[in-house]
Order: sequence, then structure tokens, then C-alpha cells
Amino acid sequence: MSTNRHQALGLSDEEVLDMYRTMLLARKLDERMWLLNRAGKIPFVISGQGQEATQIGAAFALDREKDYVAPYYRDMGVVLAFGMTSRELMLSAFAKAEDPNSGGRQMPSHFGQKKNNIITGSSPVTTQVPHAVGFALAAKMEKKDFVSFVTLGEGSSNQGDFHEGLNFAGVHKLPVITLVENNKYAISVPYEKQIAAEKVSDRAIGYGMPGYTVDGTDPLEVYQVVKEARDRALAGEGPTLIEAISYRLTAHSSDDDDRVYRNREEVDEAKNKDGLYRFEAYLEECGVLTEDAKSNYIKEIDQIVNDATDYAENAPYAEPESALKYVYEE
Amino acid sequence: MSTNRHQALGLSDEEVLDMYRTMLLARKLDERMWLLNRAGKIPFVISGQGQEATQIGAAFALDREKDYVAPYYRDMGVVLAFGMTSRELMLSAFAKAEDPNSGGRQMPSHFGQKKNNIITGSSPVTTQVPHAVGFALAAKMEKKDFVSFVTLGEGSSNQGDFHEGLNFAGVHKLPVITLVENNKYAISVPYEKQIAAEKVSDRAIGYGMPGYTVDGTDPLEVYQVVKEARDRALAGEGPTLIEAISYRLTAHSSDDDDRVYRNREEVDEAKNKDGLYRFEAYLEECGVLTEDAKSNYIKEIDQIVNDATDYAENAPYAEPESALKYVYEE
Amino acid sequence: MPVMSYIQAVTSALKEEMQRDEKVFVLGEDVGKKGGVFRATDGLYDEFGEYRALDTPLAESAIAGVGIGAAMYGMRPVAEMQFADFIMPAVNQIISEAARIRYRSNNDWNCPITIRAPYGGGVHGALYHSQSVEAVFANQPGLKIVMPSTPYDAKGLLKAAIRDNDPVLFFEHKRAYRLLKGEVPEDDYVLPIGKADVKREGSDITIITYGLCVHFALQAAEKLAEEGIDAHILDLRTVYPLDQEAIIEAAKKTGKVLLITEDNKEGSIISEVAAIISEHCLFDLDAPIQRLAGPDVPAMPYAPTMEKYFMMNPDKVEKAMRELAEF
Amino acid sequence: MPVMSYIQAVTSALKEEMQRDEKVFVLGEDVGKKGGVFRATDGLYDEFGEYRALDTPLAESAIAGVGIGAAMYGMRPVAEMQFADFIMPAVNQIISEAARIRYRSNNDWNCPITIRAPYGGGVHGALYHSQSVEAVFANQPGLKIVMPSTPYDAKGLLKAAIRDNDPVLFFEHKRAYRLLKGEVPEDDYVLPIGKADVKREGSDITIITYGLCVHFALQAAEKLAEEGIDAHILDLRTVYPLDQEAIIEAAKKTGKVLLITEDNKEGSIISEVAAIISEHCLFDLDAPIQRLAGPDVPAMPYAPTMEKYFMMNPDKVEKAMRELAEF
Ligand SMILES: Cc1ncc(C[n+]2csc(CCOP(=O)(O)OP(=O)(O)O)c2C)c(N)n1
Ligand SMILES: Cc1ncc(C[n+]2csc(CCOP(=O)(O)OP(=O)(O)O)c2C)c(N)n1
Ligand SMILES: [Mg+2]
Ligand SMILES: [Mg+2]
Repeated sequence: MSTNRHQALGLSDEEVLDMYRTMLLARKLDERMWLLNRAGKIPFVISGQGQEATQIGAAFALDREKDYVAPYYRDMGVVLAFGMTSRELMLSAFAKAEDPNSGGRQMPSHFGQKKNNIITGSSPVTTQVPHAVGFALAAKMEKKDFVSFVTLGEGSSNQGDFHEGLNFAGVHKLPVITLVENNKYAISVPYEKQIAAEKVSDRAIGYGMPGYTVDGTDPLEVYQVVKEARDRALAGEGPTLIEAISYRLTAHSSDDDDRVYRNREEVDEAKNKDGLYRFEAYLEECGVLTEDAKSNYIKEIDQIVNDATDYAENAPYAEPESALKYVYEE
Repeated sequence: MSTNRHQALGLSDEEVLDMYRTMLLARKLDERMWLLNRAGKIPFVISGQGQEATQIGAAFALDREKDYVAPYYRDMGVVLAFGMTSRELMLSAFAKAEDPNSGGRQMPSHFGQKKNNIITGSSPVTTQVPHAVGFALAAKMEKKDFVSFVTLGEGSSNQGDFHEGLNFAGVHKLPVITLVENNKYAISVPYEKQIAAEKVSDRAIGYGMPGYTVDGTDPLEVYQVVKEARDRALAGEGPTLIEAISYRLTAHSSDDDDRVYRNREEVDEAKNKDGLYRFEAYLEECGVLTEDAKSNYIKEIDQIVNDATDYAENAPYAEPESALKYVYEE
Repeated sequence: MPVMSYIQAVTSALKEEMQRDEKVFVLGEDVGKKGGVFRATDGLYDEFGEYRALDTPLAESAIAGVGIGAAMYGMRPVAEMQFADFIMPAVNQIISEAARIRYRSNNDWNCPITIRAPYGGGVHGALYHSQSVEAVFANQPGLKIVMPSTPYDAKGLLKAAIRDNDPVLFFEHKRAYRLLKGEVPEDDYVLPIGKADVKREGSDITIITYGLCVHFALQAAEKLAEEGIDAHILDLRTVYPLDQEAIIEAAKKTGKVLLITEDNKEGSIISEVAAIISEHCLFDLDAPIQRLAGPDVPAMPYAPTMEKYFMMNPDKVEKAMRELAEF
Repeated sequence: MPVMSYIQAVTSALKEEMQRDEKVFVLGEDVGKKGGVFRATDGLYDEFGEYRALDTPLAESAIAGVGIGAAMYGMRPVAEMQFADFIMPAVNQIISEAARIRYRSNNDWNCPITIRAPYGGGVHGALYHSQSVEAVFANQPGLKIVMPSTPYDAKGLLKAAIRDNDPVLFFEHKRAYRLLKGEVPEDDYVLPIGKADVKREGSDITIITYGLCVHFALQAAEKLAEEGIDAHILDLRTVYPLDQEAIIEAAKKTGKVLLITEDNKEGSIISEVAAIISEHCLFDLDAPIQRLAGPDVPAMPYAPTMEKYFMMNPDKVEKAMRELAEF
């Protein structure tokens, strides 16, 4: 077989299948959450649909044992790749006590899990950028060979914390990779009303770091740019800003009605370029993914999603009074 | 006489002499304030020495009747050009009731004077950037033909408000000119520990606006770039970011001892490139400034500074209880 | 008089003020085309155009700061913070700038900005979409903080805020938006900022509160009335600076005072109310000043069990009122 | 025991903690080469190198936010805000992040950061170099706020703050830096965060205060002692969360309470102290709870006339104490 794209990147067939499977799992969990929401079983969903390729491409380029990630709310793909389980994600969706992110204290998709190096996040956007820089500072001070990886939406790149954090990282050449998942909207506001720059990556030069814009619906393209960024970071060459362009396939969240501000044609067009199915097609084309394997994945994932849903639905809530715990060290 | 640089820019001999005189006045007032501080007569000075060329070059490129300025604490040159008098500046240095900036409420160099279109400023750096953008937004909404002009130090360009303000201006193509007076230090911290970008103007592209770096010790170079920026702004082409490179000739303020963090050779070298005296030399060379005129200026300014000092020193403080006034509209 | 929901009252105040005065405009995240995530600015984009219902970049310090600049120029910006929780990045602009502009310029400049934000819990909003944030700002002379409890007050006070020549923070309870309905005059009217309002006359116990808790207290009072407990309810309406006179009068009226807030207890608005009372009417009191508030944990959790545990409700209020009456 | 100034106590706490634990480092504007604008970090750059005495870019939200990240990793950052007034751009990181990290992660993560800042007036610092900012943060569970009044307390409490596994705001009165001197042990010691401290035993009136005002109260107490007025002085030391037990005990002790802060009055720390007392010891009081504070204007002006009018001093304290004693 002639070299295909993933082999050229040093990715084995197994690895790309793992990537595919994780993308598919993220999608299916996400779709299930919408169903649960529409059925009145969970109050809120915020979705990564359309951004899985970006997330999985990036996560697989990291060292998932050593590196620290500060994901944002759409990053189900990232946290799955870093070891959060489907049950854990569903526990969070149902706000159950066993949810490892917050014990049901935070809204779903507010990730955090120390044992998997997932840094706890919050709702106010972009605060995680300086945090990731702080982890990278620690890596430099302690001479450890990890990088930190932080994601955010393109709209969120207009917050002061983006600027302050990236400049800090640039001045001290810290090993932090910032990935802007540009899905073209910040709730209802389109890119051109959010950002004056032609590309978000145009901001990199202002922080003395390289900036790249890649196709966020192509996991291999994202993989490559993140991998290179990681290599540079470990070599002491400092931070990188990456913009991965995709599209938000769902409404902003289960509370949003996107028909007010964007037309269906635009959404449909994006659905036709869905990174998940394009990656599937690629794997099929190069013979890595067979019909059989695919239907096995689908079956397996269906089971996983069912199991996670059942488990989480039946799990208990935290006791009311447990709201008083863990304000300070106990 | 062959065309000289200022004529090429459309500046008359009178105008450049006025520029020179204003620069000299700023310098002499500033020097006097240090003397007054060292004599224990005023508690605090923060100085524009070394940045007069930038300030005067810029201010003269604006419409001083119509445009609004949001200066920072070193901008004595800007406010003098916009009509604040020497007496008024000294009243502020002495914190006297008649001080038009604040009635003695704020530290000196916290400028503000509505009748001269000088927007009130504060100590926390960079907050004035969004304010200037707000004035520019008003200009656009009200279809008025003024621009707003805002200055800050290069260290201050690392604040979130710089990023948020400039992006806002870029998105809406607002008529605002941002001038970073890069004097190479933020108190003790040199440029390379402050800013990862090679040039502050490298940040412009991230806000979809043109960025320029000019020699801030050359008032004509600054004049030209600000003039062009103003023309673009009025033509609806939006904002501009300008970086003017100079050097802070004094310690950060009267409370600072700069010998701890920079060596004398560096300071002396910068003093040799003092924009004030280089402009003087230029005007002498092209025959615009005669020996006589120069000594007249010096005499006149000496008198003005003396008068301002005497006036301010003898002026009364605000009554103690007047501290209670003007919290809200009265 | 037409009956309106709380959020309709907000929208109609905005609309009428924008019709009345060209200088009035709204700005914030999603306030334009979408009409706001709660639809408080619904219809303004269509009626007044892109600039007077301005979708801004996602940057609260700029929303406040650009608004402050426009206000200093002479516009009448009404900035929206999408959730009160997200006002935090704008604190420097609000406290260091808006609050101090008149004072620091010795009355030369002023800053007539209104900053609206939906606050409060009980909506499955979890830690960052449920908070009461007023206490962060309630120590900053130069600011006014208004928190209306009814549609009528919301409209009249929002109009007053927009016309005020100083900065006003205007916090709207997001659960009140569609829960509370009431009569609202069709004519133009304004209500005075800085004045508390007696929402129920009574003689046995005094309740002092604001926002959605007024509603809970009124509900509880009706129930207790059947038991012969007659509650006097003072709605602060402006929580900073406080209406001392009205507080003192209400406290003296019954000598038994219960203060209620949905916020965490320590360092809240009702702490200041307690301090005012203990300074001015100590000898008129027949019982210790009671405070009923959220627990001192960062903010209310998402899970319904814990959210309910934190969130104020009529039962908790009724219980506290009864205990005080029985003291 | 050696005698040290307040700022020397701060510096020696930092130095000893950095010697003790490699994870401890300081970061902030001008804290490295220059050793801080007040020289609180003097010598640390030379002893511990560039990274452990880190000059940061001029960006407070990053100073806090990068520190928070490093703290979550397991470092022990001590971030300096050059002046307390300039903490405002970092409010979002402090309130939304540092204060909520343990709680929101259900104890999975924690954030052992210390944020130091010089606060307070009487130094010709004008509006933006004189402020007390503690009230902005004193409603945020998850945070602790420490404000020491003596060199001894400063050293012991700063060490405790650095070793604390939760975020601590540590406000140092900038006028105390060189004004106050006192004995400070050479050995390692820590003082408990969360505990108030009786600075003077007395039986006639109770003064509850913190920071530089403790010093003023002690001075005034000496004078009044000559007139036979015996003041009990409680130093809060930790102003959030408050030491309720100590407050109640001190209030009950004399039944006459004067609360003092240099901050604006409305919504200040002492409002909460008054609320605690009026909730718990109303019937032990012989006089209304008095509050002595700065006027409710944005911040103290620069001109000496107005600064003096605003700023707390021993004379104002003495007068208020005498009035209370005579009540
Ligand atoms: C500081 C802050 N302001 C406002 C919000 C409300 N909000 C949540 S997501 C969002 C839009 C984010 O857009 P973008 O950064 O492009 O990310 P996307 O949701 O498109 O992935 C807004 C305004 C918030 N969470 N935090
Ligand atoms: C928000 C804020 N943080 C810190 C300070 C203290 N401070 C005053 S000036 C200054 C340095 C400013 O450097 P730069 O922006 O380069 O301006 P320059 O003084 O060099 O003209 C600092 C840190 C401040 N005024 N505001
Ligand atoms: Mg987006
Ligand atoms: Mg500088």
C-alpha cells in the first residue's frame, strides 16, 4: 500500500482508528445528550458537534500521560481522549454526585479531572488561558517535560485574558499550546462582528510566537500542527497559537434558537463538510476502516452510550447539605 | 530656500516654531517640577522628558478644536498643545483647588479638562483605551467629523483593555488613533521582559488595522504618521495603531531610583539623542530658528514657568469638607 | 393598565427611552440580531438599527469601557452584561472608572451609563449563571445599584437609570423575567432611584429585602396573615447607596426585623442594613436583627438537591418570619 | 528578639518561605530586579534567581491567572499587586477562579496562591494609591483576606498564607511599612488565619478594627487610659471570613462597641461586624453600635486638606472612643 496521509505523519492504522472511534463516541454521546434534554431529562446541553476533528486531532498529538489540558465547554473530544469515561460524562450531564468534574455542582461540559490532567474550568470564558500559561511556567521552573494545552472559542479570543496570557507565555517562551476552535459564531455573533483580524492566528506575531490557521474539520491537519507545536515547546522554543476552522453544527446550546441569526442553507452546507464523516470516508478510502469494523464501532458505541445513560440516570444526586462542603480545605 | 522636511509635510515655519516652543515649555515645566519635588514643595512628579517630540508631533497632527484626547500621565506635551496652561499644570502639581484637572483631588499628570477636549484619566493604566474607542463610536453614530486619540506606555499595552478596546475599534472601523509611547521601560522592566512581540505595532494586524513604528524622538515623523491616520479615520477607514520609540530620560517618577535597574551609559546615550535638542538643531539648520528667537523663547518660558509656579504655590487648597462634593450630580 | 411580565417591562423601558432620546443605545453580547439571550432587547435591532442595538465582541471590559467613553461624550449607553456573573472582567472599568469620573474630575466630567445584568438563581444555572453580585459593588461611592422586584418598578426604575447623570448598575432577577407579572402603566413614568418602597404595611414584624425575595416575602406574609401575623415589608429597590431613612422607619415600626437576601450571608447588602439599624435604632428593637441568606459557599450548585438547599424560597422565608414573630 | 519594621517582616517571611520550600516563588510588576516599588521583595532576585522573583508584564489579570495556574499545578505562588488599587483588573481571576476552584471541582483541585498588595492611605497617594479594597472581596466564600496590623502578625500570617492550601489575599498597609516597628522572633512561626487577636484588654469600651487603625486605636487608648477610660481592642487580622466567636466575646465584654475602618463606611468590613453583633448580642449592648469610617466618597483626594479630612487618625479615633465611653 502506498503511503497515505496518516502514515506520513507517523500515525499507525490503529491510532487513526482510535481517533475515529473517539470522534464517533464524542458525537454519539453528544447526540444522546440532546435527546435527553429534549425529553426533559437533563436541563442543559452544550455541544461539540462539528469540532470533534479539531479536538481529537489535537489531543492525539499530545502526550496524554504527561501533558495538562485546559479544555473549554465544547471539548468532549479532548477529555474523552484524556481518559474521561462516557459514564463520567453522563454523570455530569445528569448532575449526579459521582460526576468527577464537579460532583454535580457545575453545568455539564465544565470539565476537570485531576487524575487525567484535565484542569478544572469555569463558565466565564478565557480565564483558562492564563491558567494553562501557569502550568507551562511550572514546567519551565521545575524543568519538567510536559506542555500545557488550552482551547477556547474564537469569540473568546477577544477577552483581555487571551492577550495577557499569551503575551506572558511569549515573553517567557513557555511550553503552552493555545488552540482557538473557530466555529465562526459566538452565540449569535458571526466572526466578522467579533474579530477585526482576518485570521485569529494573525494575533500570534503580537505575542512573539508562531501562528497557524488550519482546517479544523481535518484531524490529521490539526494533529500535525499541534505535534509540531509540542515539539517546539519541548525544545524550549516556546508557545504556539493555532486556529482551527470548523463550524458549530448545533445551536449554541440547548437554550438557544439559532434560526434567528443564521440561515439553514449555511448550516446544511457545513453539515456536508462534517469532519467526522470526511475522516470516516478517508479511512475507508485508504482501506483502514472496513464496513465490518465500522458497524462494530457503531454497535459498541451505542452500547457504551446506553450504558452510560442508564448508569448516570440511576445514580444518586449529592445530598442537599453537601452543598456546604469544600469551600476551604477540610 | 529648498524645501525642507516640514514644508514637505505641509507645516509652516510658524507651526514648527510653535511645536518647538511647546516642546521646550513642556520640558521646562517638567524640570521645574522635579526641582520643586526635591525641595520638598510638591510630593510627586512623573515626567514626560524624552517623549515631548512624540507628544507634540502627534498633537499638532490633530484638530485641536474638534478631536478628543485621552492622554496618559506623561503627556504634558499633548495637554499643553490642547490648551491646558502652565498655571493649570502647576496648580495640579501643587494640588490646589483651582486645578482644572481635578481640583487637587488627583495626583499630578492625571489629566482631564472638558473645555479642551481632554478626557479625564486615572491611575490604573490602559483603561483610557476603551474610553477613546467609546468617543470614536459616538463620532460614528452621530456622524461627527472628529477623531479620538489615546496614548499609553508600551508596558501598558499588555493590559487586557488594550486588546479589547482595539479589537472593538477594528470591528467597527472607528475613528480612533492609538499611540503607544514606547520609552523602553515599564518602571524597572525593560521592553523584552514586557512584550514578546518584536514591535508593539505588530499587534495591529490582530485588530485589523494598520500599525506603524516610528522614531518618537522626531516630531515630524510622528506628525506625518498621525496625520495620515487621522485622514484615514475621517475617511471612514477606521483606526490606526502607532508606536513611537523614545526613551524615558528620568526615573519612572520622583519615587523611583532607576540606578537599580539600568546603567548610566544607557541613559546618557539616550540623552544624546534627546528629541527636543535634535529638533532645535533641525530648526536652526534650516534657518527657521535663529539664535535670537531661541533665547527669546527661553526667556519667555522661564517667565511663564516662574509665574505658574508662584501662582500655584500661593493658590489655596480646597477646603477639607469639599472632599464630600461631587460623588453624584448635585 | 396592561399586565406585563418583568422582562416585558424591561424591554418596554428600553424601547421607550430609545424613542424618546436618540442618544440612548444598547450594547452587549447578542443584544442585536438575537435580541439578547433572554430576549430583553427583542425588537430593538429592527426598530433602531445595528448601531443602537449593538452586538459587541465578547469582551466585558470593553463593553463597559467603550460604554463609559461614549457616556462621557454625551451618549446614553445601556450596556448589557449577559449574566451578572460575567461582570467580573469589567470590574476595573466600573469601579476604577465609571464610579470615579465625576469625583476625580471635580465635576468636570460625568458618566451617565446604565449597566444591566440578569442575576440570581433557581434556574439550574449552577455556579456561574446564578450569582448575586451586588455586594462586590456596594462599597463604591459614585455608583448606584438598583434591583427592582416588580414589573412596575423595573420599568420606572430602568427609565430613571437611563436618565440618571451618573452610572447605575441595574440587576434584574432572571427568574423573575417570566415568573412575575403585574400592571404597568402605558404612559411614561419614572421612579426615584435611592428610595425604598413599602410593599406591604404591617405591624408585627418588619421584613427588609429586595429583588425576587420581595416576592417570596409577600407570599409568605399572606400565609402568615391567616395566622394573625402581620408583616411589614420594605423593598430596598436601590441597594446602594441605601435609603437609611426608610430602613430606620421600617425597623422602628415593629421592633422586630428580618433581613433577607438570596446572596451569601457574610458581607452582603443586608449586613449593611443590619449595621444601619444597630447604629440608629438599637433601643427600638425587641429582638436581635435576623438575617436570612444563602449559605457561605461560593455559589449555588447545579444539581437540584444542592441548588434547592442554597436558593431562597417562600418556605424558608415563612419559617424565618414565623420564628421572629414568635420571639 | 530583633526589632523589625512592618515591611522587613514581610520580606523576611517571603525569604524564609522561599528557603524552606522550593515551590514558593514571587511574581509581579517590578518585584525582581528592582525588588518591588516598596522594596518588599528586596534581595529575592539575587538570592533565588530570575524565575523565583519574577518580573511579569504589566497585566494584573495574568499575574493572578498565571499564578492560579501554577498553584493548581502545585507551586506556591505569591503574587504581588503593586498597589491594592490595581487589583481590579484581576477581580475575575480572583473571584471567579481562585475562590471557586476547590468548590467547583468538588475538592479535586485546589489553589494555594497568596496575593499580596499594599493598601491604605495617608501617603499622598490620591484616589488610586490609597484605597482599601477588601470589601470588594469580602463576600466571596473560598477566599480568605488577611490584614495584619503589626510586624509580628505580618510575618506569622504571611507565612501561614503561603502554606495555606487555599487562596489568601494579604493586604499590607503601605503607611505601616516603615512607620510600624516591633519585635519579631527569629525562629520560624506561623499565626492562625481566621483568628482575631485581642491587642489590649479593657473593660469600658470595645474597639474592633484591623490594619493600621489598630495602631491608631492603641495610641488613643493610651491617652484615654489617663482619663480612666479602659478600652478593649480586638484586631480582626482576618477580615474574611470573620472570627465570629471573638467578635461576640469582645462585644459582650463591655457592651459598648466602636467599629473602625479606614475604608468608606457603607458596605465595609465593619458593617458585617455590626451585623454579627446585632444578631448575636443585642441584649448585651448598652449603646448603639458605633462605626467610625471614611466618608462615602470614591477615595481619598491628593490635596493634604482633603486627604486629612478622609484619612483615619488617632484624634478621630480618640474622639469617637471618648464619646462612646460617655454614652
Ligand atoms: C466572560 C463571559 N462572558 C459571556 C459569557 C456567555 N457566553 C457563553 S459562550 C459565549 C460565546 C462564546 O463564543 P466562542 O468563544 O466563539 O465559543 P463557541 O461557543 O462558539 O465555541 C458567550 C457569550 C461567558 N460564558 N463568559
Ligand atoms: C493597572 C495598573 N497596574 C500597575 C500600575 C503601576 N504602574 C504605574 S506606571 C507603571 C509602568 C508603566 O509602564 P509603561 O506602560 O511602559 O509606561 P511608562 O511609565 O514607561 O511611560 C506601573 C506598573 C498602574 N498604574 N496601573
Ligand atoms: Mg465560536
Ligand atoms: Mg514605558
